[in-house]
Amino acid sequence: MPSTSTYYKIFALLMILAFATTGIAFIDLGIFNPIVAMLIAVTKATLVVLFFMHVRYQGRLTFVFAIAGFCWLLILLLLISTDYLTRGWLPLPGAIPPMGF
Amino acid sequence: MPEAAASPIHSRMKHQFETLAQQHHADTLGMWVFLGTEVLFFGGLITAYVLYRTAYSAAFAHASLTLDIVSGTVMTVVLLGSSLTMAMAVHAAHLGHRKTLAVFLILTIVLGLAFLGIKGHEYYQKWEDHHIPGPGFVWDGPDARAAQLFIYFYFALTGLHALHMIIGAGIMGVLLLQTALGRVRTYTVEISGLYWHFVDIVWIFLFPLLYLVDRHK
Amino acid sequence: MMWPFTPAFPLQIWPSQASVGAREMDALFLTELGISALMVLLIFGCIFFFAIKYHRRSPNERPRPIRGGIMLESAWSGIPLLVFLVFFFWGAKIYFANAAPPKDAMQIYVIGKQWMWYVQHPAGQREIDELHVPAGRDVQLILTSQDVIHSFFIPAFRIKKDAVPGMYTTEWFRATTPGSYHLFCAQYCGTSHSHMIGTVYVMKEADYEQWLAGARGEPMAVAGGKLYVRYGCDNCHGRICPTLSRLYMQQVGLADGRIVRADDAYMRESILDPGAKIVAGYPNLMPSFRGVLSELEVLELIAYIRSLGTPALAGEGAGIGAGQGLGTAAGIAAPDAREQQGNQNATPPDANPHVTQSDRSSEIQKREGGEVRTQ
Amino acid sequence: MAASTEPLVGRTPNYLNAEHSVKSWLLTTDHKRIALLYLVSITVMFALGGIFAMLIRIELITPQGDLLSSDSYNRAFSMHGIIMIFFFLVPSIPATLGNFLVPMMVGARDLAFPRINLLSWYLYIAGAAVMLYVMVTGGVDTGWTFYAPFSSLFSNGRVTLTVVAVFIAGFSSILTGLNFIVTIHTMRAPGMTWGRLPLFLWSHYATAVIMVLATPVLAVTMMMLGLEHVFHIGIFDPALGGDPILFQHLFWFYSHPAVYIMILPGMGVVSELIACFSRKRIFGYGFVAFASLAIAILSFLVWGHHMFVSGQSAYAGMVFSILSFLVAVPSAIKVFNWTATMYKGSISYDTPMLYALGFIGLFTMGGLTGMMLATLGIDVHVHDTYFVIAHFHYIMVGGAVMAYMGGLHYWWPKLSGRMYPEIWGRISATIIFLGFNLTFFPQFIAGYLGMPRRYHAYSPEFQVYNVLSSAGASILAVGYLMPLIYFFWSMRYGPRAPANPWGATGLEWKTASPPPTENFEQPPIVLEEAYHYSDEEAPIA
Repeated sequence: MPSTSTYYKIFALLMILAFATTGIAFIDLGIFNPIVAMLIAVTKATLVVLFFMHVRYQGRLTFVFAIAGFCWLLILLLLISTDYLTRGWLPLPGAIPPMGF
Repeated sequence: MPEAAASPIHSRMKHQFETLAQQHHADTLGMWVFLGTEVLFFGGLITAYVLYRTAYSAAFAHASLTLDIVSGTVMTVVLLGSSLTMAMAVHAAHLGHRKTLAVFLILTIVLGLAFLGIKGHEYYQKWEDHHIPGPGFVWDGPDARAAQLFIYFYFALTGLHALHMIIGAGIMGVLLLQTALGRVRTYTVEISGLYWHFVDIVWIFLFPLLYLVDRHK
Repeated sequence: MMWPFTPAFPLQIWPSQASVGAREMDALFLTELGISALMVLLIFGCIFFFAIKYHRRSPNERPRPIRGGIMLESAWSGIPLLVFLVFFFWGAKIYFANAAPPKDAMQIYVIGKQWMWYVQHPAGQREIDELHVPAGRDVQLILTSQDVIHSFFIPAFRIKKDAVPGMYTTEWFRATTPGSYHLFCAQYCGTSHSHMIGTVYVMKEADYEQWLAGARGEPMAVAGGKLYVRYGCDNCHGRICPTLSRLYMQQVGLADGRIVRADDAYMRESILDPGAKIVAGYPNLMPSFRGVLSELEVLELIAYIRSLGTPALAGEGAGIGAGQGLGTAAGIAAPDAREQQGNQNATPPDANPHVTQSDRSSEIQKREGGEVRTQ
Repeated sequence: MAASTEPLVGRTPNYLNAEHSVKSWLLTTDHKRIALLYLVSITVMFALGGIFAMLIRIELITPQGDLLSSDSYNRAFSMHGIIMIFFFLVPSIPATLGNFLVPMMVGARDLAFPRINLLSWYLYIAGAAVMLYVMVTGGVDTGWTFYAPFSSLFSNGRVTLTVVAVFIAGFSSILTGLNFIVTIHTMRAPGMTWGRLPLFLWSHYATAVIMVLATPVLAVTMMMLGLEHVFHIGIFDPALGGDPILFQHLFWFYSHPAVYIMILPGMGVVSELIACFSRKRIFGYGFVAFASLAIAILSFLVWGHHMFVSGQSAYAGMVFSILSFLVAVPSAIKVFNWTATMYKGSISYDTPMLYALGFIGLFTMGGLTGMMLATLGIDVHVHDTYFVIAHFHYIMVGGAVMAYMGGLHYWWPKLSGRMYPEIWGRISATIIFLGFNLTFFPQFIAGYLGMPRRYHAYSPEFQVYNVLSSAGASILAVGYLMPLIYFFWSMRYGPRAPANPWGATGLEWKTASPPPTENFEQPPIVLEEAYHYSDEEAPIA
C-alpha cells in the first residue's frame, strides 16, 4: 500500500497534467493537438490505475485484467479504421462514400 | 490520532471460499473484470465518436467551442480531487480509522455531487441555447447536421458517465451509512474505490475528446 | 386437392453462368468444394474406421494414452494454413477485379426503394424491376437507396452489392449469354422484401440497340438541366456562388484549407448539405435540398454538372490547388484563370481514370446538355 | 452440512432434496440449482424458437407465400433468430452445464459470486419476459441483425422493447462470464493447476472472456439503436449525417465473437465426451487448450467478413478475409486432435458419444463452408443466401446444439441422479443427425443457386430443396421431442445413477449423483492430469 504522501504527490501530478492539457489545447500544434491531448489523458489514466487503484502493488494478473479492456478497445478502433481509412482508396468513378476520410 | 488502535474491519468469509485471502482476491478480480466490460461499454460509443469526429472534423471543432472550457476544466479538477479523497478513504479503511474514513467518504460524495451539479448546469445551458438534438435544435454555424451529431455524442457520452457517477455516489452513500453503523468492511471500500476511480478515468478521456477538439482556432 | 409441388425437371443444381466473372468464381468455388469434400471424407473416414476398429471389447480396457507430437500438430496446422492462403489470394483477386470497374464500362444508375428497383440509363431509358444490358460489354451499376439498405443481387452473374442510403456503391459485370436472369434484393428490407425482385435481360448488341431506340425517356443530363432551372440554381451559381462549369472531378479548395475532389459523392453532399464543404472565398448561402430532391433528382443534377465538362488539360493537371496545402486562392474561387493555371500541379495518381471516364460520359451527354444551357 | 450423512428414507441428502419450497429454488444461490433454473427456462425458449422455425419451414413448402402474410413471416424469422441466438444458444451450454460443472470441475463449493449468478438468471428471465411481451403484442420484424436504418426508422415492429430485452439478456451473459473467469482463476482446488484443467474449463474460460469483452459493445449499440428508434435522433441515420455501415461494424464486433460464445463451450463438451468414451487422454491436450484461447482472441478480429458486400472498403474486406482464415486454423487443430484421440482408443457408442461424433462431422462441414464464406470472391455470391443459412446452422445446430444434447445426456445422471433410457437416447441421436442433414444440406444447394435468405415467397426452381428441408425439419422436431419426453420419464422412473456411470475421470464424477449441496464431502485435492485413464503411457506419436 502506498503512503498518503504518495497519494498527494500523484494528485499534484494529475493537477499539473489537467491544467497542461487545457493549456496545450490553445496552442496550435496542427494534427498533434489531439495526439498530445490523448497522450496526456493516457498518462493521467495510467497514474490513477497504478497508484490510486493499486495495480502497481498487486500481481501481474491484476495488471493483465486492467489493460485487457483497453487492448480490446484498441482492436475495435484499429480494425474499424481499416474500413474508414481506406474507403476512398480505390478509384471508383461515382462511387465514393461520404464517410471516408 | 485517537483511533490509531483501531484495526481493519475484516469481511465475513462466504461459504464458497476456503480463506479470506482467496475471497479478497476473487472480489478484486471480479471488479477488474467488470471494469473491463465497462471500458468496452464506453468504448463502443467512443469509437463511433472518433469516427464521426474524423469525418466531420471542421463541424465538430466548431461545435466543440460551444462547450464551456472553464466548467470542463473545473469538473476535471473536481473529479480528480474526488479520486484523491477516495484513495485516502481506502487508505483509512485499511488502517481501520473509521472517522477518517467517514470524512473522506463525505468529501468524495460532496465532490461527486459538485461534479454532477456543474454538469447539470451545463445541460441547462444547452437547453437554454436550444442545443438539444431533435426538432428544436437551433444552430447558427455552417453545418448544423454534423453539429447536432456532436451534441448528440456530448449528451450520450456525458450522460452515460453521469449515470455512472450517480451510481457511484449511491455506493458511497451506502458505505458511509455502513461506516456510521460500524459495519463497513475494508474490502468493500477498496472495491467500491476501484469503481469510483474508473469513472474518473472515463472523464479523463471524455474531457479532451469533447471539450478540446480544436481550441486554438 | 392439388398437390402444389410441381418440380422443374431436370432438377437445377447449378446456377446459370452468364458472365465472365461467374466462370472465374465457379472455378474457385469448385476447387474449394473439392478440397472440402476430401476433408470431409478424410474426417468421416477416420471416425468410422476408428469407431469400428477400436470398438470397446471389454469393460476393463485401458488403452495407453498417446501424447500429441509437435510435428503432427505443426503439420495439421501448417498445411491447412497454406491451403487457406492460396484461397485467400485467389478470392481477393476475384474480389478486387469485382470492386474496380473498367474505366470504359457503360454506367447505369440503380436506386433501391421499398420495394422496387428503379433503373436509370444515362441516355434516358428508365426501368422498374428490369435491367436491359448488352452481352459482351462491361456494365457498371452505381447503386444507392432512397430508404433502407437493399442489395442488388444477380445470381447468374455472381455479383451482389448493397445499395446503402446516403452513399454510392458500385458493382460491374460483363454478361456473356443472352437470356433473362433473376434479380433479387438480398438485404432484408422490410415487409415485401421477397417481392423486390426482377429480371435482367442480356441482349445481343443489335437487339440492345433496338431496345435503346424503342425505350423512351429524357437523358439524365437534360432532366438535371431542367431541375437546375426549376430550382433556380442558375440564379446564384456562376454569379455569387461557384460556377459549375467544368467542375466535375476538379480539385476544390475549401474554406477550412482542405482540398477535395469534386466527385459524385462531393456533389451529392454539396446539394444536400451545402454547409459541409464550403468552397474557399464563397459565403455559405445555399439552402439544403435534403428532403426536396429525390435520390434520382440528385443523380440527374450530378449528370447535368458532368455534362458541363471536366477540367481542361485534364491529362496533365486536373487539380488546381492540389498538393499545395493552402490551395484556397487558386482553387475554384477563380474559375476563369483555371485553364492558365491548370498544369501547375502534378496530377494525383488516381485522377486519370476519372477524367478519362467522365470525358466519355460527357461526350454522350454533350448534345443535350448544350441545349439545356441555351434555354 | 456438518450433520449426519445418514440415509434419509433411502436417499442421501443432495442438492435436489435439501429443501423443497418454491422459495428455496427461486432464491437459491446454489450453482447447481441455478443451472437447473436455466435449464428449464432455456428449454422453454428453445421450444418457442422451434415453433417459429416450424412456421418458417411450413410456409416455405410452397413458393407462393400463401400460409403467412409477408409481415407475419418476417416476424416469424425475426423472433426465431432473436430467441434462438440471445435466449437459447448464448446461454445454452455455459449457463446450464457450465453453471453446474465449472465449480465442480475446479473442485469448489460454488462459483465465486453465487448471488451474482442468481442475479444473472433473473436478468435472463427479465429479458425473456420482455421478449415474450413483444411476442404476444405483435412481434418484431427486424431480423436478429437489426440493421439500421431499417430497424431504427422504418420497422413497424416493437423494436424498442426487443432492444431492451436483448440489452438485459446481454448483462445476464456478462455476469455469467465474469463469474466463470473469477472462479477459474481463484477457486481451483489444491493441485488443480492450469495444465490439469479439463478442456471443458479451458473452453469456458475462453467463452467467458468473449462474453465480458464483446457483450458491452452490443449493449451500447442496442442502446443507440433504441434511442434512434424512439427519438428519431441518432448516429446511424444517413439523413442526419450518420453511417448505417457503422451499425454493422459495432453489431458484428459483438455478434461474430458471439458465434464463438455458442460454439466454444460445445467444443469443451465434446472434448470431455471423446476422452471419456475413448478412455483416453485428449490427443494434444495443450494444443486443444490453447486453440480455445486463440479462437477467443482471433474471433474479435474477423467481424468484417459479414460485410464484404456492404459498402465497406475493399481493403478492409481483405484484412478481415485473411484474419478469418486464421481463425479457422485453431478450429481445424481441434477437429484433428479429437479424431486422433480415437486412434487406438477403447470406443463405446453410448448416446453422448454418438452426439460427439455427430458434432465432429457436422462442425467440420460447417467449418469448411465457413472457409468458403471467408473467401472474398465466393462470399459476394453466397452472402445473404441460403448458403449462409445452411453454414451457420451446421455450426449452431450441428455444432452447438449437438454438443449441448450430448453434454446433457452425459451429465444427466449427475444432474438428476437418474439414468435415461440408453436405447431411446441412441435412437433420438440418430434421428437428430439424419433430420438435421436432411433439413440443412439442401439449403447449401438452394443458396448457391441464389435463393436469398429471409424470403417469404421464392422462385419455383428452389422448391425441391425447400420441400426436402421442411421434411427434414419435421424429423428433426421428432428427434428433439424424444429426449424431452424420456428425460421427464427418467426423473421418476429411470434407474438410480451411480456416482460415476461412465467410468470417467474428472472431479464431478468423484462425488455422489446428484451431488450434495456443498458438492464434495471433503475438499478435493488433485494429484493427476485431466483424463488420466491409464497409468501407462504410449510412446510419443
